[in-house]
Amino acid sequence: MKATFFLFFMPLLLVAAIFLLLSKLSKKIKIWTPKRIMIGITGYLVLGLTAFLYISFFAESKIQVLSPFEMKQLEKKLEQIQKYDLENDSSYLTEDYKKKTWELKYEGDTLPVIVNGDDSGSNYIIRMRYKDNIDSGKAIVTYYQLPVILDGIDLSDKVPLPNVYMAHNELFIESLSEQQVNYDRIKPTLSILDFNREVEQEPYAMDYSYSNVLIIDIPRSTVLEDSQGLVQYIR
Amino acid sequence: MNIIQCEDLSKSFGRRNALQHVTCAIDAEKIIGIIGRNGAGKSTILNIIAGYIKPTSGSCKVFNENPFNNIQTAANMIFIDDRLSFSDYLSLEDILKFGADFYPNWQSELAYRMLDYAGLDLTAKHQQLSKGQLATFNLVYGLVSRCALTILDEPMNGMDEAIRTDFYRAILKEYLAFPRTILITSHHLQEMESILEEILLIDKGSIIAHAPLDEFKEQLISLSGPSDALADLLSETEVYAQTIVAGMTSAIVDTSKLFVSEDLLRSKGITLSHLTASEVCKYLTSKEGSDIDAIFD
Amino acid sequence: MKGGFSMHVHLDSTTPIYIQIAEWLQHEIIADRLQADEKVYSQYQLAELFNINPATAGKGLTILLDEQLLYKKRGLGMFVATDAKERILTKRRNEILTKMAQELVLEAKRLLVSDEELLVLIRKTQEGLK
Amino acid sequence: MQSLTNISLKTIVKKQVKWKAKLYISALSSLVILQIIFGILLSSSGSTSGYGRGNLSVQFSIYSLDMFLIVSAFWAFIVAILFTTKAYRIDDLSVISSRTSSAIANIFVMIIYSFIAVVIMISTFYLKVLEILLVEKQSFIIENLFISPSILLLCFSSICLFGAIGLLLGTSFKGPTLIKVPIIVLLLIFISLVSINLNSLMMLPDLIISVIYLFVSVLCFCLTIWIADKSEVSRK
Repeated sequence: MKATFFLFFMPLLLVAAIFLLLSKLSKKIKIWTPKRIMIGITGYLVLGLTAFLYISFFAESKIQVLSPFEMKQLEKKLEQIQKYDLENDSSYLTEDYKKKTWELKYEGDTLPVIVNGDDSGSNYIIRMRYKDNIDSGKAIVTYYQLPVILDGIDLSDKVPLPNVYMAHNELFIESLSEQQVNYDRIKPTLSILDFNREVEQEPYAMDYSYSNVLIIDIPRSTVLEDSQGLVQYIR
Repeated sequence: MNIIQCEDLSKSFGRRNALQHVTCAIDAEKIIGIIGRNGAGKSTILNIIAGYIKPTSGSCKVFNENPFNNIQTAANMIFIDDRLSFSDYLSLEDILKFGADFYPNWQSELAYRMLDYAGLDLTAKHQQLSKGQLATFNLVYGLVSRCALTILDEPMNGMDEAIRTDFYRAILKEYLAFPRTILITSHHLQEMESILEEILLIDKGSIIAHAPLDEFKEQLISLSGPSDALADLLSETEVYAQTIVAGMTSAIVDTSKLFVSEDLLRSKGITLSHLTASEVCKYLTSKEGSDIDAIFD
Repeated sequence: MKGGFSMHVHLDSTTPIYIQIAEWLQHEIIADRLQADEKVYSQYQLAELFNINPATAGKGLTILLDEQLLYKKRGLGMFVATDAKERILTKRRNEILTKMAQELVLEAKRLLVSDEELLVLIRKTQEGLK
Repeated sequence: MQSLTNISLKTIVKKQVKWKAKLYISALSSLVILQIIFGILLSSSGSTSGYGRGNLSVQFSIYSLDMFLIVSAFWAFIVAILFTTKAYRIDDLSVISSRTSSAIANIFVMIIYSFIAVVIMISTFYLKVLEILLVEKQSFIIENLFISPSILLLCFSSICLFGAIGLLLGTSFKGPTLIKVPIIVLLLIFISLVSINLNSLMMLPDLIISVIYLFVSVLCFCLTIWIADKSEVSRK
């Protein structure tokens, strides 16, 4: 009841107050004849139209919004990816998803890995893979970014990359501190209605914990020391 | 032909009876003065005729139709009083265009000439006018609309003395040019009586007289002469007012109950004099023994 | 010059207006401003002239019509009867003069003026006006 | 006897609508100002929804038509009540009119104004969009620039509904007591019923909601005319 009151009556009172104030003021200002008001309103509408034309011609939105259909497809794809991952198959990680590669050098046959994630836990999965064509003492860490879709918007580019570096002959993987992204969405619908209807359905937000994959490629001669148990082997 | 026909008309506001069993008929194309004290019921009957309010009982027919909320009545009737109001956004000139759009018999030229004569600025707003100017404008508005039934409720209120006479003449001339039924109420019967054809006198919610002006005036007569000569005469007729000063009596009596010839009266040293219409009204509506002098006794 | 009268005619408020109108018309006839067989003012003209209700003016005309001082031509209006002036004068002589004489005698009695004195006064007044 | 003027109710209503639409236009200018105040100045951030995923937190500022519609609907309600107040009613008496013709004319003006209000609303929306575009160039997402016809119809019917309720309320207050009390009670029951079932109402498709709103509006309009037909003029 309280919420209804604040939602309904407060704006009503506010609108009423401003409205009455305006009508009091307009009585004081005598220059507003019906004709001038009509011109004013027409002008305002023309302004709105101009804004519309400007937006539609000159403001190509850089960010595309996926349709529910496209998102459904992506969802399916992501499910497949999870399946691949469970089967320790890395073949789904194509060049398309490759985002960054680090070439690291170490000494000896063991490579200890230390993962420093923040409290939010791991935002990416770490996998190791043996590669034959890598010289010993060398590791290639590749970051794959799979699609991250939130409310129909591809956020893949916004996901912060981890920091990967060698120190004291140990491989450090550090997540960066939380990254905030703001979007202004123009949605010419009634969000009260949309919100109420969406409560029933699943929002099109995809789980993103599977979406970032860090692959550590090392020669077969090297033993990866993973004391935290976060790194899984993948083919 | 009767333009207004009221039968056993009563109206009460809560407990107050504003009109009680009024029956009257008003002919077409007459100028009729509706006279009465404040609160006598003038406005109530005018409001019923105009179709603004509903009678509590009885019937009222205007143009043979029930006037209440009737568009036909509204189309042929205009009600002018000091509460006539127009939108803030209209200048006087706009108001004239406004009226011309609605009233089919509208006289634009005449309106301009009359307002020019009264010295009203056409670019002024209705609300900005002084009380007298407002009354002038409203009256012009009422006249040029040329409605078959024109109700003027205190049309001269607040007008200058000089312009009042002019506008009574204006009413008459407009009436001559386009005969219509005009109902006028005024506190100043004296200044308008010459243009009236009939008088309708209302008191305490009832019509106590409805007659052509001259008949109305002759209803009462003033007699004055030696008290002893008048005493017998007065006992036989209805006396409305009486004053005795130093053996001389003057009295207002009902003419219809006076069966004595003028010559006989004169021979007794009694002089007869006519009353003005407003005096007749005053005596007809004054309560028994209600004399301002009585308060000071 | 018909229009010029309105300014000079003042109606008093106690005598009935229609009687004043009838009297004014009779006065116009006596003064030859309205000739025999001339068309008289219509009730509307009178209304405008005196600023009175046309019905009242009509009543004034009716009085003269009833006394046959005016006659009606259908569709044309009212006209002054040929002998109107004569008849008005006779009537005035009979009615008004009698009435005035009555009042004069009564007043003389009140003021204790003897009959002879009154007759002398009348004669003197007549000579004075010659 | 001068012949009487014969004028049909339709002619008079037409004339009244013509004049009223012109003379009450300051109501529309106040809507423009209200829209600018509420839609552009006050709601600078739009409604926000945030998502946190790992070390990425995403915040969406959503600019929808809601605020513009709420302001327009409340505006319509207030304007409708204003139309039935003394100042406006007395003005009607200065020309050929009856309570019925005035009520019908008010209804038409309300409908016309509701339509214009939708156009003003859209205009403000695009101006708001332009403002966001110029201020926040980078993070600007246009999901759809065109407003769908069903949403437009819904906006129109909502504004119309609020106007209709306003007219009915305002007219009821001046109506005979015998009618006034049940109408106001009925209206209160209706409003409380709607606000209780608001959620299930909003689950319906846009078009169905519009039809319900328009139906209730028409009902209110009919009641308004009926009450006006029974009302006396009160000039106190």
